[in-house]
Amino acid sequence: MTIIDLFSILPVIVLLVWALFLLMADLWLSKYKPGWTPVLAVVGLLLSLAASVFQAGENFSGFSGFILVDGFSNFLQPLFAITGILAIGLAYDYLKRHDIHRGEYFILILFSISGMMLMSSAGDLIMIFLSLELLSIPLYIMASLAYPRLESEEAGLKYFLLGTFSSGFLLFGIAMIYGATTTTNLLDIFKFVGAGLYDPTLMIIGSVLVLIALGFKVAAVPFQSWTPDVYQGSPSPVSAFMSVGVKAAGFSALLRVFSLIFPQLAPALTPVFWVIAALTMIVGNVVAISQTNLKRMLAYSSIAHAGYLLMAFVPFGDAVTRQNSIAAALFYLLAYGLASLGAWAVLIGLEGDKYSGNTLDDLAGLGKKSPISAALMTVFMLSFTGIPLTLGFWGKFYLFRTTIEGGFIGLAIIGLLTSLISAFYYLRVVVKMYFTEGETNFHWNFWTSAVAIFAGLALLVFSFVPGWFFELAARATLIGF
Amino acid sequence: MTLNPLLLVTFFPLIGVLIVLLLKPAWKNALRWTALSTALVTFGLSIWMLTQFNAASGDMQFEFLLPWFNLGGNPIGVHFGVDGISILMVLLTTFLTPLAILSTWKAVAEKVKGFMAFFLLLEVGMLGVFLSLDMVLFYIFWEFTLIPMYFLIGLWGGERRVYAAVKFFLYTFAGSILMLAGILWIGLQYGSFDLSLLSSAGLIPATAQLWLFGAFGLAFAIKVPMFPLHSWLPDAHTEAPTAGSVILAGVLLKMGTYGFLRFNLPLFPNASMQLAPWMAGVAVIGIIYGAAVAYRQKDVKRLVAYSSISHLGFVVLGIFALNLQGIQGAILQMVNHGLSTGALFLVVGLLYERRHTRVLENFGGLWKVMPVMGTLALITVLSSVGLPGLNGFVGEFTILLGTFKSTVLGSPWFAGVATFGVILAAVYLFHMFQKLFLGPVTHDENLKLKDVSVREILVLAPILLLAFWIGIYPKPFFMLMAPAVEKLAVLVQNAASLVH
Amino acid sequence: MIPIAFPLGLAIILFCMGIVGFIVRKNAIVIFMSLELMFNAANLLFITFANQFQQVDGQIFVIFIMVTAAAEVAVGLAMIVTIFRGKHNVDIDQLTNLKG
Amino acid sequence: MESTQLFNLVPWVVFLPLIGLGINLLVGRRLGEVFAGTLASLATGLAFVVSILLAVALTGHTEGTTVVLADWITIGDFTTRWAFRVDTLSVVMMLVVSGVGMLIHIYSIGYMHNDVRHNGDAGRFTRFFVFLNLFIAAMMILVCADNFLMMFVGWEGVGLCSYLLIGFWFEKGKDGIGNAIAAKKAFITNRVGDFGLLIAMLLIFTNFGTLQFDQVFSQAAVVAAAKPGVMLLITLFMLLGVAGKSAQLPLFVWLPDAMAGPTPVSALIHAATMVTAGVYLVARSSVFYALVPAAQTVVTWVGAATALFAATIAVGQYDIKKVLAYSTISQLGFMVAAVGMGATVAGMFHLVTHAFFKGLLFLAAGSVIQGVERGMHHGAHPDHDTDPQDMRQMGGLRKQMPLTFWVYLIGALALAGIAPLAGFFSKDEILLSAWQTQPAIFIVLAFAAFLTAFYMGRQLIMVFFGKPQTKAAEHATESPLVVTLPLVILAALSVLGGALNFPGVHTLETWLSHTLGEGEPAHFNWLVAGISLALALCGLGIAWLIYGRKAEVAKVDPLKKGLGPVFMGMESKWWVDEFYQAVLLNPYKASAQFMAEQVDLGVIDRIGGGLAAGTRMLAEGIRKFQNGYIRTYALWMLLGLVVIMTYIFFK
Repeated sequence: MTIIDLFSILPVIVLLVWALFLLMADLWLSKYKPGWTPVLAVVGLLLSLAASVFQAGENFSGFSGFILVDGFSNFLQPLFAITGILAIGLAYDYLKRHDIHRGEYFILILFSISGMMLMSSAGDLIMIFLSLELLSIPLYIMASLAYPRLESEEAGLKYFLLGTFSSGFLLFGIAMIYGATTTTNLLDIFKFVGAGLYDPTLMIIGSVLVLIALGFKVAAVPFQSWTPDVYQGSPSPVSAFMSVGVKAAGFSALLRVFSLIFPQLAPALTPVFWVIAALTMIVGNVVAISQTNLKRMLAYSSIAHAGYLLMAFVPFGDAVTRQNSIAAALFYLLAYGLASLGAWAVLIGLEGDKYSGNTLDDLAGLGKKSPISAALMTVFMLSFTGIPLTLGFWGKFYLFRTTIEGGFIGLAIIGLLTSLISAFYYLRVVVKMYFTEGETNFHWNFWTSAVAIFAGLALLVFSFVPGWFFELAARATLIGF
Repeated sequence: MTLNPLLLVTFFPLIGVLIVLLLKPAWKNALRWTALSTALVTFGLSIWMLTQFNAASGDMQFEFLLPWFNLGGNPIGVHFGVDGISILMVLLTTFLTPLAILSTWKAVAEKVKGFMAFFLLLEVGMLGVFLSLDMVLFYIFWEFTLIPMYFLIGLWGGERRVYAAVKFFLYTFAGSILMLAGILWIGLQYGSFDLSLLSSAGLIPATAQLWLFGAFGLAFAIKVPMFPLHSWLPDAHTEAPTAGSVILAGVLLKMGTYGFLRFNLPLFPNASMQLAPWMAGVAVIGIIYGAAVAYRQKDVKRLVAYSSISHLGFVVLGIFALNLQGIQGAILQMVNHGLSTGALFLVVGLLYERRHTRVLENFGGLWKVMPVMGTLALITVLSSVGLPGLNGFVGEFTILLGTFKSTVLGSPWFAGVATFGVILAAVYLFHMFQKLFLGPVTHDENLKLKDVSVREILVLAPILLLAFWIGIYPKPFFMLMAPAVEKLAVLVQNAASLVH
Repeated sequence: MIPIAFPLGLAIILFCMGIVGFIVRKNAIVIFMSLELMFNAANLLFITFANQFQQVDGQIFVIFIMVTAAAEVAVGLAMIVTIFRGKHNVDIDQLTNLKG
Repeated sequence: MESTQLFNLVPWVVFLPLIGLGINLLVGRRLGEVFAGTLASLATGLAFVVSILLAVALTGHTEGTTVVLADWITIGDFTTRWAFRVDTLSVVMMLVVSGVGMLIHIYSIGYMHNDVRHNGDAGRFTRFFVFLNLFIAAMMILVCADNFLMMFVGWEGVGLCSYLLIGFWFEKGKDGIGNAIAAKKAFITNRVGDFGLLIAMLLIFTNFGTLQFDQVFSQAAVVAAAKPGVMLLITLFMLLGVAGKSAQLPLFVWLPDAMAGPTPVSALIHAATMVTAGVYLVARSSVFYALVPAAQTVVTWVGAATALFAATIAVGQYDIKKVLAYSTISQLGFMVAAVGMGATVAGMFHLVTHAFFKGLLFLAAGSVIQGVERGMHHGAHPDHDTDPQDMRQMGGLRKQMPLTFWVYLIGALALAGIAPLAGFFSKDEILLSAWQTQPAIFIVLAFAAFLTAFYMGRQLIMVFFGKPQTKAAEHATESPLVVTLPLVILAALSVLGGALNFPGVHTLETWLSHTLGEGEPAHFNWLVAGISLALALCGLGIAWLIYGRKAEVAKVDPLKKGLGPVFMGMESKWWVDEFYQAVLLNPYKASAQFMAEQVDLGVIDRIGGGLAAGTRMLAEGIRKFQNGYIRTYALWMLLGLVVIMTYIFFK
C-alpha cells in the first residue's frame, strides 16, 4: 500500500476519519452542545470537498485498480459533498421541529456520502458492492430515524429489506461475472471482454442481475416500487438526500459498469435499456399526476427523471456517442439534483409539526404567504419540466440531443411527450401556490431557505452560462475508455 | 463597438422590469407610468431602428452574433437579425404593448406590480422570438413567452382562468416539444443551429423535410391556431385580462404564422411545396369554420376569438400560396389582424369594465348611450370585416389574389371558398355590432354607461388611424417587406428546382 | 474434482430458494434468513469460481461479504425490534400504510 | 390649354364631401342644424359645380383623361393606383349623383328637422348629413374610378352608407330592432353581390394582368377569342355583383326593407344613385358583354324578369314607400335589360330620367308622410295608431297638400311613361331596342310597363283622391318651402328630362359614344311609342275604374276579389323572403349552431380533456400495483428479471 493509494481515496479518508471522530464527539456534544454536531459535520464535508477539488484533473488508479480517480469521480465527488451539506442544511430545522434532533443523522450522512464517493471511483465490482452497502446501510437507519413513528419505521424496513434483496442480486451477478471473466476488476473485465476471453452466458446473466440491482438503486421501472413508499415515510430531509445522492451514486455505478459491458453486449442490452427507460419515464410521469401527497409526487417525479437519465444509456452502444451520453447524464444529474433539493427544501418549510401539511392543497396561497419560496418553487418546477432559462432545460436539451444523436428518435419523442405530461402536474403546483386562495402555515427557517435560494439561483444563473458546465461534464471521462 | 439596435430594442423593457421590481406595490400609478414609459421608449427605439433600416435590401440587417457556447461540436450563438418581415412584427409588438398597458389603467386595480413586470417580460420574449436567428435562441424565447402569459391569464383572468391558463400552456408546450426534437435533429445533422447557415437551398433532403415540416408545423399550427388545434384559443382569450387578449391576439398568434415564414418555408421548401395544398385546405376550412362558429357565440370575447381563427386562416392561406402577392398579403394581414382584433378586444374590454359582463344579450342600443364608443367600435368592426379603404381589405384582397393565381395550389377553389368567408365575416361581425350597439336599450343598467374617456380614446385612436393608413396607402408597408419576401420566394423556387 | 456444474447448480438453487422465501414468507425474521440464503449462494459461487480459477481473490471477497452481511443483520434486527415494540409482532404484511 | 387644367379638379368631387363630413363630424353638432345642413349641401353643391366644369372641359376634349393621385397596392406584377377617370360616362354619373344629391341634401334640411323631432332624438341631425356626405364621396369614388379595385372601394363604401342610413333609426322598427336588421340584411345581401364582383376581379387580373379599365377593355377581344369560358365566368360573376347592388333577381330582397331609412335616403340611395351602380358597371364594361352573347342574354332576362316580378308585387303593396321601392326594382330591371340588350345609352338615359322622377316621387312621398305626421300631432290628443305610410289611411290629400299633389302627379305620370314626360322617352327607347332585338323581352317589358302605370294610378288615387280615411289625413298640412323647392326643381327635370336624348337629336347618345363607342341611334318608332303610351294610359284607366269611382277606399283591396290567390302572392311579395329564410338562413344558422356546440365544444374541445382523462385513468390503473406489500414489490423485481432474461435468451 503506497502513498498513491491513500491519495486516491483522500476525500473518503478525510470523511470517514472525521465521521468516526464525530461519532465519539457526539456522545458528549449531544448532551451539552447539540447544535455543534451538524456544524462539525459540515466542516468535515467541506474538508473532503477541498480534498476532492485537490484531486481534480488527476487520472490514476489506486489499490491495484480497486480505486479509479478520473474526471468522472472528480465531477461526482464534489457533487456528493455539496449534496451532503445541503442535506444537513435541510435537516437542521426539520429535526428540531419534530424533536428527532439526533446527532446520528449527521454522522450517518457522512458515512453514506463516503460510500457514494467510493462508488463514484470504484474500479472493481466488489468495490462497487462494498460502497453500495456503505451508502445504503446508513440510509436504512436514517429512513427510520423518526421512530417511533410507524410510517418512518415502515419506510425504513421496506427500504432495508428490498435494498438487501437487490444487493443479493448484485452480489450474485458479480459472482457470475467473476465466473465469466475470472476477474472482478473493471479494466481487466473490459480487456478480457474486448479480447473475447469470457463466457457470454454467465456474463449476460451476471450483467442483467447487476443491472437489476443498480436499477433498484436509481428507481427504474419495474424496480421502482420502493421509492414512493420510502420517500413518503422517511423524514423529508432523508428523502431529499436519497432522491439526489442515491440516484447519483446508482448512476455513477451504472455508467462505470456498463461502459465496459456494453461494447460486446450492446445488441442484447440496448433494447432492454430502451424499454426500461421508456417505461420509467411513462410510469413515473403518469402516476405522478394522480398524486395528492407532495412527497409521493416528488418521488414519482424522481422516478420519471431516472427514466430521462436512463435515456442516456440507450445510445451507449456506439463509442462515438458514449462520451456525450456520459456527459449528458452527469449534466442532467446536476440540474436534477439542484431542482430536487430545492423542491424538498420548500416542502420541508411547508411540512408542519407532526409530519402534517405535505399535500398539494397545503400549497394553496403560498404565493401570498411567502412570495420568495413560491417563486423558488416555481423555478424548480419549471426546471423539472425543462422550460428555458432554467438549468433543467439545458439538461433535457443535452439529453435528448444525445438520444437523437444515437438515432433513437422514437425514444426521444416518448421522452418529450412524457415531459408534456410532467408539465401538467408540475404546473398544478404553481396553480395551487398562486391561483388558489388558502392559508398555508409556512415555517420560514434560515438554513432551509438558504438551501432553496442557493438551488434556485444556481438553476437560474447557470442557465445563462451552461457552456461551462457542459465543458465540465464533457471532461468527466472514464479512465480507460 | 456601437450598441446594436436590436439588442437595445429587445432588452430595453428589462430595465423597466427592474424599476418596477424596485418600486413599492402600493405605488400603483408610479408602476403604471414606469411600465408605460418603458414601453413607449421601446417603441421609440424600434422607430429609430426603422429609420436606420435599409428597406432596399432583403437581407438580415443589424446582425448581432455572439458565440454563446459549444455543445458536442454544435456552436450555439446569440444571433439576432432583422429583415423586412420581422421588422413589421417588431413594430407591431412595440406599437401594441404601450396601448395595451394604457388600457389597463383602470382594469387592473390590484397586483399592479406583478402585472406590469410580467407584461414587460412578455414584450421581451415576443421581440426575441421575432429577432433571433439561432434556432435554440428562438426556442428559448418561444417557450419563455409562455410563462408571463400563463401568469397574466392565471392571476388576472376571469372565472375559469386557471383552466384557461393551463390549457394555453399545455397546448403550446405540446407543439413546441416536437419542434425541439426537430431543432435537435437539424443541429446534429448539419452541425449548426444558425438559420442564416441552414436556409441555403436544398440543404435538407426532401424526405427529411416532410417530417421536419410536420414537427415545426405542428408547433406553429397550434400557436396560430389552425383548425382543429384551436380549442385553447377561445378559453385563453375569454379568460385573459383585456390587455392580455390584445397581446395574445395581436402578437402571440403571429408568432405561429411568423414561424411558418421564418422556418418552414426557407428550411423545408420542398415539403412546403408538397404540403401547400393541404395547409391551404385546412386554412380554408378554418376560415369557414371559424366564421360559422363565431356567429353562434353568446360571449363577445369568444366571438372575437373565433373570428381570429377565421382571419388567421387567411394568413396561412396566403403564406402557402407561395407567391409574392400571397406572402406579402399574409404579412400585411398579420399586422392588420393585430390591429383590428386588438382593437376589438379593447372595445370589448371597455364594455366589460363598465358592465362586468361579456354576454351579448346583456347589451344592445349602446350607440345611443355612448355615441363616440359606437363610432369607434363601428370602425373597428369595419376594418375587421375587410371594408375597402380600411386595412383589412388590402390584406385579404392581396391574399386572395395570390391564392387565386398560385401555381403551387393550382386550383382557384381555395380562393373561391375563402372569398365566401368574406361574406360570413360580415354576417358574424355585423351580428355582433347589432347585438351590442343597435336596437333599443333593453337593460336599464346600460342607460347610464359612460362614454369613452380621453385615455380610452388615446388607446383606440392610434390603432384606427393606422388602420386607415394601411387601407388607403399601404405602399410603405409593402415596400418594407418586398425585398425580403422576394428573397424568400426565390429561395423556395430554387430549392424546389434543385431537387427535381 | 467434481464438475463445476454441481456447485453452480446448487448455488442457483439456493439463490432461488432465497428469492422465493423472501416473496412468500411474512415473518420478518424468516425473510431475513432467506436474504442470508441469497447472500450465501453468492458466496458459494465465489468460492467455486475461485477454486476453479485457482485464485485467492474470490475467497477474500467472501470474507468481505460476510462482514457486510453481518452489518446488515445488525441494522435489520434493530429495526425489527423497534417495530416489534410498536406492534408486538413482526408480520410485514401489516406494514402497508404507505401505498398508491 | 385651360380646359384640360379643369380635369385636374376631379379629385375634388371626392374631397369636397369628405371635407364637409369632416367638419360636421368635429363641430357640426355644436354649430346647430342650419349650419350642418347648409355645409353638407354646400359640399355636395360644390361637387356638382366641379362636375359641371368637368363636363364643360369634356366638350373640348371628349376623349377625357385619367388623373392619377397616388399608387395604392403594388406587389410584384400586381399594381393598382388611386386614379380618377374623367370621361363622358363617368361625368354623366357625377352630374346625376351630385345634382340630385344636392337637391336631396337641401330637402333633407327641412325633412330631417321634423324627422329627428318626430323620432325623439334631435341630436342625430348632424349624423345624418355626415352619412349623406360620406355617401356622396363613396359614390363619386365608384363612378370615377379608373380601375375595378378602386371602383370596388366605392362599391362597398356606398353599401356601408346604405347600411348606416337604413339603420339610422337603429332603435326603431319592428320590435325596436327592425331597422337594424333591415340594415344588416342590406349589407349582407350586397356582400353576396360583392363576392361575385371580387371573384370577377380575381379572374380579370389572372387573365388580363391588370385591373385598369382601359388596359382590360383593350385586351378584351383577344382574351375572349382565347378563353371564351373565362369571359363568360367573368361577366356572370359580375352580374351577381350587379344583381346585389341594383336589387335584381335573386338579390333584390334587401331594397324593400331598405325603406326603413329616412325618406331622403330612400330617394337618394335607394332610387336615384346607389342602386344604379350596377347599371353603371354593366355600361362601363359593355365591351365585355358585347363579346359574350350568352351573358348578354342572361343579363337581359334577369332585367326583364325583375322588371315584371317587382311590378306585380308593387301592385299589392299598401305602404306608400314600399310601392315606390318595388317600382324602383322594376325600373332597374328595365335598365339592366337595356344594357343587357346592348342598348347601353337607353339604359343610361333611363337611369338619368329615373333619377329625376323617382327621386321626385320619394321626396314627395316623404312630404306626404310628414304631412300626415303633422296631422297626427294635430289637436288636443294626438293619435299614434295611425301609420303615416299606409296609403289606406290617407286619401283626399290633394286638398291639404296641393303642391305636393301636383309634383307627385308629374312624377307618377313620368314613371308611368306618359308623353311627353321624361319617363316616356327613356322607357320608349328601351322598349324600342327590345322590339328590334328580342320580341319576347319586349312583351315582358311591355306588360311590366302596363303594371307600372296601373300601380302608380292606384297609388295616386289612394293617396290623393277620395275622402280622407283618418283624422290625420284630414289635418295633414303642406310642407315648408325648403322641402317643396327641390320637389319643384325635380318636377321640372322630370318634365324636361326627355330632351336629354330627344329622338332625332340624341344628345346623350353622341355624348356617351365618346366613351362607349359609336352605336347607331335608335330611330324613333311610332308603333312602339304608340303601344307603350297606350299601355300606360289604359293602366291608369283601369286603376281609376277599380279604385277611383268608389267614394272611399274599401278596407279590403278590390283586386282581392278579382285575383284572389294571385293578389295574395303580390301582397306577400311572392314569399321570397320566407323562401330565403327557409332555404339559406335557417340552415346556415342551424349548421353553425351544430358546429359551435356539437363539433367544437362537443368534439374538438374534448380532445385535450379526453387525453388528460385517459392519462389519469392509466395512472389510477398503475397505482393498483403499488399496494404497499413488500412481497408485491419483490415480485415485480423478479418479474422484470424474468422478462429480461427470456427476452435475451429467446430473442
